Amino acid sequence: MKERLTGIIKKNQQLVDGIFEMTLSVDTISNEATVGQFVNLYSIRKDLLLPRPISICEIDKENGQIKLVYAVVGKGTADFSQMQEGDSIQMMGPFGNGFTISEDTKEHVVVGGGIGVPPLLELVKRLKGDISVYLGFRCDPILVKEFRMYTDKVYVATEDGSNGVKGNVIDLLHKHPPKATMIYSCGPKPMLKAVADWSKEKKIEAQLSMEERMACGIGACLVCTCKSKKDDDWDYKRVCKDGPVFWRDEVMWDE
Amino acid sequence: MKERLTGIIKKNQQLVDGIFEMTLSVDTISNEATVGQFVNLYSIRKDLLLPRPISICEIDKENGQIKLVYAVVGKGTADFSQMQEGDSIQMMGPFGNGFTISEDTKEHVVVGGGIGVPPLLELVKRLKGDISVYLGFRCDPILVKEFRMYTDKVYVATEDGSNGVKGNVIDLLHKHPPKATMIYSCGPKPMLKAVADWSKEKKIEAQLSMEERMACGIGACLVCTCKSKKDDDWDYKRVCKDGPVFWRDEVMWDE
Amino acid sequence: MNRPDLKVNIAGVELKNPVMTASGTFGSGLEYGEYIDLNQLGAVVTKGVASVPWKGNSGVRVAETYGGMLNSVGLQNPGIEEFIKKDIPFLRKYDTKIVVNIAGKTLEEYCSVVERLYDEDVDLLELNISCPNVKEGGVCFGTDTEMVSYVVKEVKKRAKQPLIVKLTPNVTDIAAIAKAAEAAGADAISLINTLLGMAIDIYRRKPVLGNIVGGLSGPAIKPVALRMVYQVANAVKVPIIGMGGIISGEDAVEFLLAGATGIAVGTANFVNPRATMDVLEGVEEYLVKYNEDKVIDIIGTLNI
Amino acid sequence: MNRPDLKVNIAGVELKNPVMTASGTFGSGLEYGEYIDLNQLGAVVTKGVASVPWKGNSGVRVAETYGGMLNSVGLQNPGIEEFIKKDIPFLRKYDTKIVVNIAGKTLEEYCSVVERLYDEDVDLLELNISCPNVKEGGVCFGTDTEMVSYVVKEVKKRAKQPLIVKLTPNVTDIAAIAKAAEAAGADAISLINTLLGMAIDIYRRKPVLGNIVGGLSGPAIKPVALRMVYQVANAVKVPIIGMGGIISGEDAVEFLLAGATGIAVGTANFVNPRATMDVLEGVEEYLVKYNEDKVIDIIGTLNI
Ligand SMILES: Cc1cc2nc3c(=O)[nH]c(=O)nc-3n(C[C@H](O)[C@H](O)[C@H](O)COP(=O)(O)OP(=O)(O)OC[C@H]3O[C@@H](n4cnc5c(N)ncnc54)[C@H](O)[C@@H]3O)c2cc1C
Ligand SMILES: Cc1cc2nc3c(=O)[nH]c(=O)nc-3n(C[C@H](O)[C@H](O)[C@H](O)COP(=O)(O)OP(=O)(O)OC[C@H]3O[C@@H](n4cnc5c(N)ncnc54)[C@H](O)[C@@H]3O)c2cc1C
Ligand SMILES: Cc1cc2nc3c(=O)[nH]c(=O)nc-3n(C[C@H](O)[C@H](O)[C@H](O)COP(=O)(O)O)c2cc1C
Ligand SMILES: Cc1cc2nc3c(=O)[nH]c(=O)nc-3n(C[C@H](O)[C@H](O)[C@H](O)COP(=O)(O)O)c2cc1C
Ligand code: FES
Ligand code: FES
Repeated sequence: MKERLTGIIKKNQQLVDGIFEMTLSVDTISNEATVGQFVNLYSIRKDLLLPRPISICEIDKENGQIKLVYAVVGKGTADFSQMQEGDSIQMMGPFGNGFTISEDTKEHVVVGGGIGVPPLLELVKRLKGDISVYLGFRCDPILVKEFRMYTDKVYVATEDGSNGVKGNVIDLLHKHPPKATMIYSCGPKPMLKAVADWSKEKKIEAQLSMEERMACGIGACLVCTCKSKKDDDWDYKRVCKDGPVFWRDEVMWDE
Repeated sequence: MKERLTGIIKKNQQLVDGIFEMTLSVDTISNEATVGQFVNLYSIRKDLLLPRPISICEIDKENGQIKLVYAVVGKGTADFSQMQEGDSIQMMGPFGNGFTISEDTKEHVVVGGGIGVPPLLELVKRLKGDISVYLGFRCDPILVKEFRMYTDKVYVATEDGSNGVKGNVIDLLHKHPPKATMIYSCGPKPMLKAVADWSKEKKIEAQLSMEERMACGIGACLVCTCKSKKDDDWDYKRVCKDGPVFWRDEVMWDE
Repeated sequence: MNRPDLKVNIAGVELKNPVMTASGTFGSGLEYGEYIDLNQLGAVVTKGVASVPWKGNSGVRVAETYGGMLNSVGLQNPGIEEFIKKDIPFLRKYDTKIVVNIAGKTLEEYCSVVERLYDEDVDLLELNISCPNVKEGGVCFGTDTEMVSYVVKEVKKRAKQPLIVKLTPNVTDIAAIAKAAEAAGADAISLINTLLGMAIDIYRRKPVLGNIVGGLSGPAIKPVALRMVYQVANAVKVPIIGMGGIISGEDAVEFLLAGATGIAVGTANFVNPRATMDVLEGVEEYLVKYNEDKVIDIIGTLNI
Repeated sequence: MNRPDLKVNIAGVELKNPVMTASGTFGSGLEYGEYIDLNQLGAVVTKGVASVPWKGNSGVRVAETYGGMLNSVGLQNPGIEEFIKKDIPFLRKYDTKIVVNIAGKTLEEYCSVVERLYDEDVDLLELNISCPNVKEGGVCFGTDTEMVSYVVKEVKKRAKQPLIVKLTPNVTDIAAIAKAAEAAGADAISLINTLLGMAIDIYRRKPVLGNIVGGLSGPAIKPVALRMVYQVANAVKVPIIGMGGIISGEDAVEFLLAGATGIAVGTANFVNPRATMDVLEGVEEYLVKYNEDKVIDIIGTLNI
């Protein structure tokens, strides 16, 4: 039987302003997890009942650890940022379907925006062949050095131009057109939509990691919708269970 | 202006099964407090909003400390019992009126039951003259040694007879009839009622420290009632502000 | 000491224990079946099902609130045919009772689900009358004694399985609604559904939920739920299934003492996937501690 | 940047800011005056006062619940004469508005308090219609549009000061009740009073409260309060005073955006005696952050 787990915090430190990296010792998860999945973290605050979904950034099976990178945006993540090495945290996972990696695909394009960048790191580690990485940030980039360990083609854009190209990932894609047979993307919805449009135009398949507010995290409550094509009609799929990664052609953007 | 205070825990240890002693560094309170007053402790658990009233057991003005003795009976007190030296705790106080000590009174009788015993310790320290102390417990006595430091006449009863006389404080009072011009008492309601009756019969004045569930703790919300005589009629007085110590002859027991 | 007897009887159906799942919080058990043994449950109450598939509400469907949550799923469901094909066979593999929660926007929709279930192997029906009545301008069926009476009467006529009527708490006089349901033929009453609530995102100056308002559930609402169960227990004779904010065995015992024969666990599942089991164990411990041989001996035994 | 203008106008009375105290949680300010500067408050709303002294309910009067509390004080108060003698002169020393909350068990009692206040120096009256109407078998005045209409009309006739009508949330259709109050002459509407709830002591098998049921308040009820304020803001034109679970400036801003002109802080005072000041500062910070010059510019500006 699966159960709620206790993760032990091995490291919890700020990467850039408002963004933290947390390494957790929790071998049930590191053993099972695949790339693009997420975990649910519970706050110790009794006023906050629902878990916070956070993508797995790196999986270290050997040491039974996972790494998460999270932005402090509200009460839950603020609390996580205060936790110390040795503290324990209640969690569940790994959840979701993750990215599909095919041995046949040789030319990979990875596009990440903001806090959507971290889950792409484990992906890039596992891809084989030609990999181009496009990362967009508001100002402070994260994990760029880590991505560079796996490919030379890491392009960075910032909205304020403080780092890399001034602009967004689409500008980057135009500037450095990739060789590509598959796109993997994670980031804010408007960016995913733009990546979807771009990839469609270029006739390249794309996998998009979507985000939605959740309650159960395991597919039972139906609060986490992704509007998806279904035959001639459409349907709300569950981001937590049917996603978070969807094929571009399933996703409908008219909402 | 008064405010919510932060107490620093200096010591927090179990005295007997389920009863803890906590020493707090909080000089605003140690400076102001008088005997028989209480403090309000807040839980860090966000599901528990209301403060827990706990009587002050000892006041150490010199070191800016107070001592509390509390029984673990529910969620709030269970949490307090888990706190460690160095932890801080939110609190307010000192609250309530305390016991009236008159220089003219020379013969004091102090009657405590169970978790009503602790606040009487600071009282005994301050009384001058002849002091007789009657303490009743369900099984494990607390603070007896401490009381003995201030008077030889400390009588103990336990319901199960495991310590001292088998029985209650009224049995003790019959067994060791005191010289008395004033009675001070704190304990469960049935005991206080018995002490009231006994003292009335003996025509001795009595001050009784009452207990009631509270919300504000400062006299504003009117949830903490003590049914009290008022001219020909009666009224609900506030335990937190008009009490917790009431004169025997005010208190009405018919509820 | 022997383990206490936890069996309860709801409208002629014997449950091995009073612990049920709250509709819409547990799917049909598939997902939580990975965390708990479904055979341990008194009953699984399925997600509300309608005569045809419903897409549910658009936009954000959940907002966290202090000690609770708002949802505006809007009764998304695959429709009764899909339900019968998939969910009933799945659940029948387990030794637990099946309660089918029924949604509808018109009387006809309710009736057609009930009729469709006539020959199906399910144990109890739960009629969710918190749905908006589209013919009456979207007023909730469950807020008016006459509407309740009418709907329950018609549905009852067509139902083979015993009928639980699930009440909405967003009413002035819950006892009156319960009495109307009982008089119209309800075999049991369950309550409470969610309280209507709202949350605002002050940074975007928009409601958090796409649907503007949603249903409040979780421990925050327990005092209201318990009060209503108590009031209804004093108003009707049929068995009551109590729910609203139950997260522990102690909570469940409060509902049993107040007069509930069954209790359901909802939002707590999202916080702890083993919540139903924790509740069950807590109830059992309570009975053991107070030397009660049977759970039915404590139902409605509040000393006033 | 200049400090934003926090002034709001409620029924012709200008408050220096929208932050008020919720009746019954703040006495008449004497006790909290030791913790905060009462001059900083938009208004002090006093504990409900009746024509004669009321003793209130017997037994335990408070129960803690998840993120909230139940109270069954039962409107204990010293009566209007004592109130006029003590509380008004005390409050008049401060530069804040005085709102007198009025309790009654019959129409006559309400009226006699209002008449007695005719020549007194108070700024606003707040009619608490959550009281049981003893002549109508104890049904709460505020649960029926006709009763509301009748009571408000009669009270309004006799009132010199503008009349706020305070609504109970224990109703099916809060907008209808608010409309009835407005049509009957209410100059402002305040809401919500407490939700009726219950807690049970499972060890003693008794209700925790001597009165069995009590009023639920605190952050647990905020979503319900906010939904009702939003609904009422869309139903009436008179200003609204919102309350129910406000503990922070953010909470208060939610109510302002939903359409409240004033907001009141209740249970939060018990958790933090400076709660009103924290709320005030939080509202101000929000306005500064979003470059709003005036609080009135954000009232009711929710984007739907
Ligand atoms: C599949 C998935 C993967 C994610 N991975 C990451 C990640 O790797 N790093 C990271 O920083 N963030 C990630 N997020 C977003 C993250 O879950 C939210 O930022 C976080 O829940 C905010 O919690 P809070 O208490 O700080 O914010 P609050 O605003 O106080 O939260 C209130 C409620 O809204 C929910 N919520 C708020 N923002 C979001 C959001 N953007 N997405 C989903 N729920 C939200 C919270 O979970 C909570 O229930 C992911 C979200 C999803 C759905
Ligand atoms: C003036 C005064 C002085 C007190 N002094 C002491 C003391 O020195 N040592 C000690 O151990 N206890 C003392 N008590 C009792 C103590 O306040 C309660 O035991 C404590 O509040 C229980 O909290 P809990 O969360 O553990 O219990 P829970 O039962 O979980 O508490 C639930 C709610 O009920 C209230 N409550 C429960 N029991 C009592 C009670 N007996 N009295 C008042 N409120 C209660 C709690 O404050 C809380 O609001 C005193 C009470 C009063 C009124
Ligand atoms: C996400 C969600 C979906 C729900 N869906 C339904 C439903 O389909 N039918 C129904 O009768 N009640 C539904 N409910 C209400 C619950 O069954 C239950 O009555 C309510 O949540 C109170 O219980 P709780 O506080 O334990 O969650 C839903 C509740 C939630 C939180
Ligand atoms: C202890 C207590 C006493 C109250 N007394 C009154 C009262 O006398 N008159 C009234 O109109 N409301 C009374 N209320 C209701 C509050 O004014 C307020 O409407 C309610 O508590 C919701 O706000 P909150 O959640 O901020 O407390 C009382 C509330 C509490 C908690
Ligand atoms: S969060 Fe419950 S179905 Fe996705
Ligand atoms: S606790 Fe509020 S008046 Fe005593």
